[in-house]
Amino acid sequence: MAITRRDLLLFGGGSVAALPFTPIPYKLLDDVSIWTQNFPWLPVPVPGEITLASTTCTLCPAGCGLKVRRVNTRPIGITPAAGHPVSRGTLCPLAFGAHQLAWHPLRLRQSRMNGQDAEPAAIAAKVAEAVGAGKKFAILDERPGRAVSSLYRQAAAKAGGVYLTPRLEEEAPLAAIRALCGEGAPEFGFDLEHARTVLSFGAPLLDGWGVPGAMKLHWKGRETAFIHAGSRFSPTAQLAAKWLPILPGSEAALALGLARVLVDEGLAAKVNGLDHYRALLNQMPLNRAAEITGLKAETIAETARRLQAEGPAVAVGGGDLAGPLGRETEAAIAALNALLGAVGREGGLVARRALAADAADLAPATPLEEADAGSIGVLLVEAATAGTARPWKSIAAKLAEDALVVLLSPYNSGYATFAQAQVATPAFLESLEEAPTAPGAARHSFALAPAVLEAPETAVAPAEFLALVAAEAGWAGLSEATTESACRARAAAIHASKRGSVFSIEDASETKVSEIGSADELYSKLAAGAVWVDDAPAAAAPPAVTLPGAAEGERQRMLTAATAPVHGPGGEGALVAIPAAWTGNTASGVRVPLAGKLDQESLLRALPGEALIHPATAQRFRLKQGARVRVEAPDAQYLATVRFSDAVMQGVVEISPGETEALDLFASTHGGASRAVRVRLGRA
Amino acid sequence: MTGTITKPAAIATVEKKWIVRGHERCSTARFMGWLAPWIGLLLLGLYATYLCFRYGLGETHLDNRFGFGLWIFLDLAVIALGAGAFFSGFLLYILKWKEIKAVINSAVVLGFLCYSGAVAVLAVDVGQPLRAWFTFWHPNTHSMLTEVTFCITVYLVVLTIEYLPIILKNRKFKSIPSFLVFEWELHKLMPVFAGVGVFLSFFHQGSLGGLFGVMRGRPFAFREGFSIWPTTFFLFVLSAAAVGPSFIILTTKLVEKITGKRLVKQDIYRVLAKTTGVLLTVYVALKSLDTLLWLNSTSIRAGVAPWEFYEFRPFGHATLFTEIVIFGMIPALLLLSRRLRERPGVITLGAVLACLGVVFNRFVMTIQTLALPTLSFDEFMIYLPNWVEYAVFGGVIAYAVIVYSLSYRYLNLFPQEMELQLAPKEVNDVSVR
Amino acid sequence: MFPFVDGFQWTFGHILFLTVFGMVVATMAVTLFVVIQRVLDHYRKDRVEHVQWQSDFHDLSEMDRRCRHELAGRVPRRECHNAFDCGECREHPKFEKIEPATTALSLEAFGLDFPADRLYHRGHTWVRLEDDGTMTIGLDDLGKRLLGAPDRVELPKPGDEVSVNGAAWYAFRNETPVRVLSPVDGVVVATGGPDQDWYLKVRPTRANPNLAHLLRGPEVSAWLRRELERLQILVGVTGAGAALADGGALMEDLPGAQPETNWDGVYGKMFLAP
Amino acid sequence: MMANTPNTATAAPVQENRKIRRFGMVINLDNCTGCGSCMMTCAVENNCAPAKEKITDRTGITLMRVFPVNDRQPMPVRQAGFVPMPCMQCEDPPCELVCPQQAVELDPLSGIVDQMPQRCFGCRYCMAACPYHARYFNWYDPEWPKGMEQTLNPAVAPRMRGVVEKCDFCHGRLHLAEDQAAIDGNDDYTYTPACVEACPTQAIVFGDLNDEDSEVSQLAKDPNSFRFLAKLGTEPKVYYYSEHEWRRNLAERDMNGNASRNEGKEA
Repeated sequence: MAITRRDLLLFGGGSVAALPFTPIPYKLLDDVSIWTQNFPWLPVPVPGEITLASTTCTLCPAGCGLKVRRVNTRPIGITPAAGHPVSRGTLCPLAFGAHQLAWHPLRLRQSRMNGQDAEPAAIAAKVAEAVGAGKKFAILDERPGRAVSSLYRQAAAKAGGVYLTPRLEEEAPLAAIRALCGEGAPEFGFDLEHARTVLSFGAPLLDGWGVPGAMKLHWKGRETAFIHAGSRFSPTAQLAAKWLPILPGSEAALALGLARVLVDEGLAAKVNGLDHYRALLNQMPLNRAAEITGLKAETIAETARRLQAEGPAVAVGGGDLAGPLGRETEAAIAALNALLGAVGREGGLVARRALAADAADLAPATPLEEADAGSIGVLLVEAATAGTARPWKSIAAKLAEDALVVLLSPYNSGYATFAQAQVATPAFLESLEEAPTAPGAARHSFALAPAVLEAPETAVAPAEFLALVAAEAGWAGLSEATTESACRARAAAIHASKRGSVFSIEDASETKVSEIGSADELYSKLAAGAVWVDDAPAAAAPPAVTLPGAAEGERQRMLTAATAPVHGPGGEGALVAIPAAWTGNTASGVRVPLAGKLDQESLLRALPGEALIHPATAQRFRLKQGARVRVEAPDAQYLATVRFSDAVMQGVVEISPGETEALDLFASTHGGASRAVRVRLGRA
Repeated sequence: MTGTITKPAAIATVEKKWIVRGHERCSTARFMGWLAPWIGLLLLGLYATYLCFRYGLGETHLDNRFGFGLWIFLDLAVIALGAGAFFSGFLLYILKWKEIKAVINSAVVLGFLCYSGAVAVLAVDVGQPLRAWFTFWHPNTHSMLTEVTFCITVYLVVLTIEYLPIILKNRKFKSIPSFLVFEWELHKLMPVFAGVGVFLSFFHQGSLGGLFGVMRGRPFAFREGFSIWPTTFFLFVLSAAAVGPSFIILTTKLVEKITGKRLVKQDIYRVLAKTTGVLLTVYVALKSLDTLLWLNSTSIRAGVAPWEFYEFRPFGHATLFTEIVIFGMIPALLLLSRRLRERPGVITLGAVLACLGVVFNRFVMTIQTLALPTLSFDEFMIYLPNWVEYAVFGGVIAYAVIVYSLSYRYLNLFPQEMELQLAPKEVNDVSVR
Repeated sequence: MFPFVDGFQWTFGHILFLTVFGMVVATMAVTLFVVIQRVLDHYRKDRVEHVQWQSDFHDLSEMDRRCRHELAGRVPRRECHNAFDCGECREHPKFEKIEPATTALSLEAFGLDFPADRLYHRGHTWVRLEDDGTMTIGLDDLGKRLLGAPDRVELPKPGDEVSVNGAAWYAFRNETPVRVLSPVDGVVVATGGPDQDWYLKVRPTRANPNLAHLLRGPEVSAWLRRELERLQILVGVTGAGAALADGGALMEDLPGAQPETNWDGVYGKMFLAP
Repeated sequence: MMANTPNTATAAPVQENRKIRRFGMVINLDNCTGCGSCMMTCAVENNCAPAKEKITDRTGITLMRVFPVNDRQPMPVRQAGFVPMPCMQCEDPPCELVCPQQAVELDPLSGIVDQMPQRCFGCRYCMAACPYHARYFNWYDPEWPKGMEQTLNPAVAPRMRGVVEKCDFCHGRLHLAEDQAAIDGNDDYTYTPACVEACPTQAIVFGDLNDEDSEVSQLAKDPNSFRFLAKLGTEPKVYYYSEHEWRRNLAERDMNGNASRNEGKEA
């Protein structure tokens, strides 16, 4: 039979006509739509029973308690630990996404040296060799105060090197107070819980100071007035009872102006050194303070009177997410606290009970700024994943030529580009970690963060790496040290003190240390996810305080810090830059993967790398929204993206730090005066 | 034949045999030259479509606020302009206005292109086109979009059926007897399809308006109305019917301009222009009434100050003025006047303004609605489409131009073409209404 | 939506919605069904050629569809709605009786040869009734000159059937096919060709063939005048526009004389096959 | 043939004896510090992927979103704060009305407006219809860095590109609570959405508005409580609370007169 074209056509047509009466099209349609609902490239979460594992957040110094929601061994979420004595059942946004940090795209899975994969032992040998060759050894511990820190200090002592600590902003005002109390003064902590009036000098009490929401909780149901003096309309400024919009860098002038009012009106508490301090205050008339701060003189006077009338009042220095205040400014704020009688008083600055020293033979903690420039030949940096970061410049200035920098970090980020060797360490939740006393806290505490996840086999804990170096360099007693041994030693010291109590996150129970039988028992309690908190400070007579500025030179420096703010008239195109955020956004570690929800995906925070600028200022520089702009400081520059905000002061540009390069802008002012720096804007 | 390459001249000879007997058409090479840039644009559009399908709609500048953007706006505009197909069908087959015969084929092709183009763009615009059929499986009968989906799908089938006889009339196709017989019988029953088309068009043009009118959450678009239909339902039907004839005028004039031929008689233009004029007048009157009602009652009850909508630049009061007066009242009056209609230039101007008016109205309803803030702390937002969006739509325009060019070349879109070719002067043997 | 999907609940909306769209789809389906039925019916009754003529006639321009009575001046304006089938036309008998074909009459043929003893089809063929009951079909003089000397012709074979307004034969000139319409129904008994005076001899299929649609007598002249006018316009527009006449009479081989003209278009118009 | 068609949330008809709840929230704006913990925990709970580089604040997915707000006064007298915006779970949801394929449904038992991403075909009409901008479109497929997909919450299916999603008051947690209640044979259950649990200042109170004694229904009736855009008649079940007038004035757009604001609160 011959097949004609007509037959073919008929067959084709008939097939098409019959198709709707067969299952084929429906099956196809069905399968295709099911495929779209289960794209093979979409991950399918594996079901399982949800369990909770207790641990502690070690990303920033606050040391919040948390529970990791897990399915089998997989972490699927973070829940706050209710009743936790440090964090009071709160967590910051970053903590909620912190369980994903182990899989961060920048995760360093293999130790590296000079751009090549390397065994940690090889890096340790290199370090030991350099130390042996007489290079000066130093360790920068970004999370000081831990039990492990004592290993670092031992190592530094053995190597004849230095143990460097970063400046923790919350601790700076406490150090300033301590300096006023002379030799043998106790450590101090803020007792904001019991204060009635709190004046903050830029300290972000409501959005990043200590544990999140702490102040709101402290002050719930209490009439606590919170006055915030700062240049940024930050969340803290927005939520404060009163915001004093001072010009950038004028904190010292404000502190002196307030002191002047207190002294002039006879409102000051009895303190030593009032005479020499008055000599300083005489050079800061109220009008001058008003002019420098940009506030009205009456506002300053009223604030001072209010602080005295509505006591107990306390001034909180310590800068904020916008960087540290200068040493002189802290001194002026400490003096203000002294004049308010806040030192050693409940609702002010209280003396912490001292913590037993971990061990003997420790190198002293040297603040990074105080290290000799160009002196360090071998530097070990243990980087913090979040927390305060510093400009690399401030570190680089201390390094000798050909210095060997070894970065201990789970991530290939932060200082990684400047380090010759990177040691891959376990990420958050992957190893035993510790959370020492939160900076600024009135009581010491010590929490352990047991590992919840399995670390990659290649990861080496910082203490293990130190042991490798010790073995190579022949430092006795250190080559067997581990994190656990250090923590056990700390637990033993706490147990011996018989002070405080232990809070177990798992069952929210509290046990007095005195009721715990042995140091090992205390350790195992802590290692199951618990926190030890010291007893409340013992009531004691307030220490004798002497106002600063006894020496003429010191007075002069304080006056210079107060009267030479950066906002004075400058050349054409000059303006003042301040960092718009510090903690969390920029660190020597990485951002929590989902942190983009807060800035990239919403307008809640400035995006890292953005330059916030008032539209009127922008117009002056002919800048458009979204334009790339080169921010030029005297010895650094940074490319930022312009974003308009009419909440920014005119003549000010707020830089949201993206990389450490952004922080370099402020490095020149870092050690001394202020976080505000005069910059120029240029087209990118 | 094996191994030999068919010479261009041979192709041209074969190609000529597809052209309607007696039609004068340009050379094959010239036609290819005309198509080439459009094919380029079509390929670009296909590439942009690929980007959207491969990576996701993040490749466009659409965002959560502007879930509807350039595509939806132009789809609405194109569907309104494509209303010429249903409305001329209505005039020809239902009201028996014979003059419309001169443009009905072109109108059907245009309608088909507008609708199929719009559906093609929609297929890129929706996030999961493979699930589009769920609407038929789980339709929410309360949703205007359900009605639109049903109507447009069925109407596209109707337009395809209407297009079919025109294609089958191609010289080659009609030499196949079964095609010819099928065409003849289909053609005889065309009034049924035209009637169905009119019915469907009435509802989906209206529902497209209802789409915005029912959005309670958007006080700028929300309108009260009759029963389940907000006033925008009726305004959209009316405006689409009004500009449909104008779009036919414009496209026909454009084809005449490009080909340098006269394709329809002047009085056809006058009939179409008058239709637009009358309908547009009614539309403008009702639209004005609706606007007053909305400003003075509906929006106030929704908690928005009457004129706040027009406080956000670039959408000032001028927007409203432009929409109603410049693109509404003026073309309506131009086309309503018998004296002015005598001048072809006036007809063109009126038709251009009327078409711009409906496009502008659709723009206002989609883009301005979404740009305006709703919450007190909302920002007014600007949205600029990116090249992907332009390219996809450009691709659809290119598709339309290519298919229309092919149709013009090989099909008898304008039955009067031959006659006018022969007529030394205007043949005024059709009574003017 | 549909009763067999989980969790379905009937509402008034569903009923209305389904009813309306059901009706729309049903209407379209029924219409398409009717169309297909009718198509099949045409095939069954072998009416394809008839349909083709209907379709072609429909496509003729208004100018080409003038009623023969308008051409003859019996009525001022009249368009044929009957596909030139005067036998079926209700109006046709109302006009005065039309003269039969007769040799006694000589026709004004503008220099062309249009004998009065035949009936003329509007597709430029003629029919001569022979005494033996057969009919001779040929191309009229204008048709001949339009084609000139065809390259070839395709004639039906004896025994083939031709039907009125269907294809009688095909002629080709310069690669252009021309379908010449048959003026009558019949069975081919003999074939002629361009060399002869006639093309086909047919035996009518019906005893009493309907010839009412064919032109005869003086109306042939009126029609012819109109045809020449049309030709003039067609050639004027589609071609170079030069005179077709050679000293008053039309040239013998028009395509040969005017090669630039679009003869394809002209043939379509003149032989009623658009 | 169609047995596998997209799932249907309407599957279980309402059992007569089951308690009908109206889950709702009262958010104390005075307590909100704008920290964003709710946003982060929400993203984790609901398996939102980290944003791709191209994503912006206009294309991101923040089922819970904290908006910075202010009273539009000039600096420095401006007052500012934050408004956390989950889905308002309208009792008369404009999004449900417009969805052409019933991918949005008001759950009669819980009062939660459910979104079924599996059925959504991404026309985004609901996004246009929602005056609260509470709906988010997946402009891309979600993508996790290698290995991070292990951290996905098994109670929630990740959404694919091209579909709309929104807050559903942590549906996964509700289902867990329901399942537990079914096991216990106790219909008297409640649960806590992730954002409520995460808020460090306890600014969000969650519960059953149908339960007269619950804290949430008491707070909702407080004169300082209000709802956004109440005049639109969408009947949100998320209330806001503030003792500051300027925050309460955020409820409606400024009509250049105070009368309308008061009306709005009653509606």
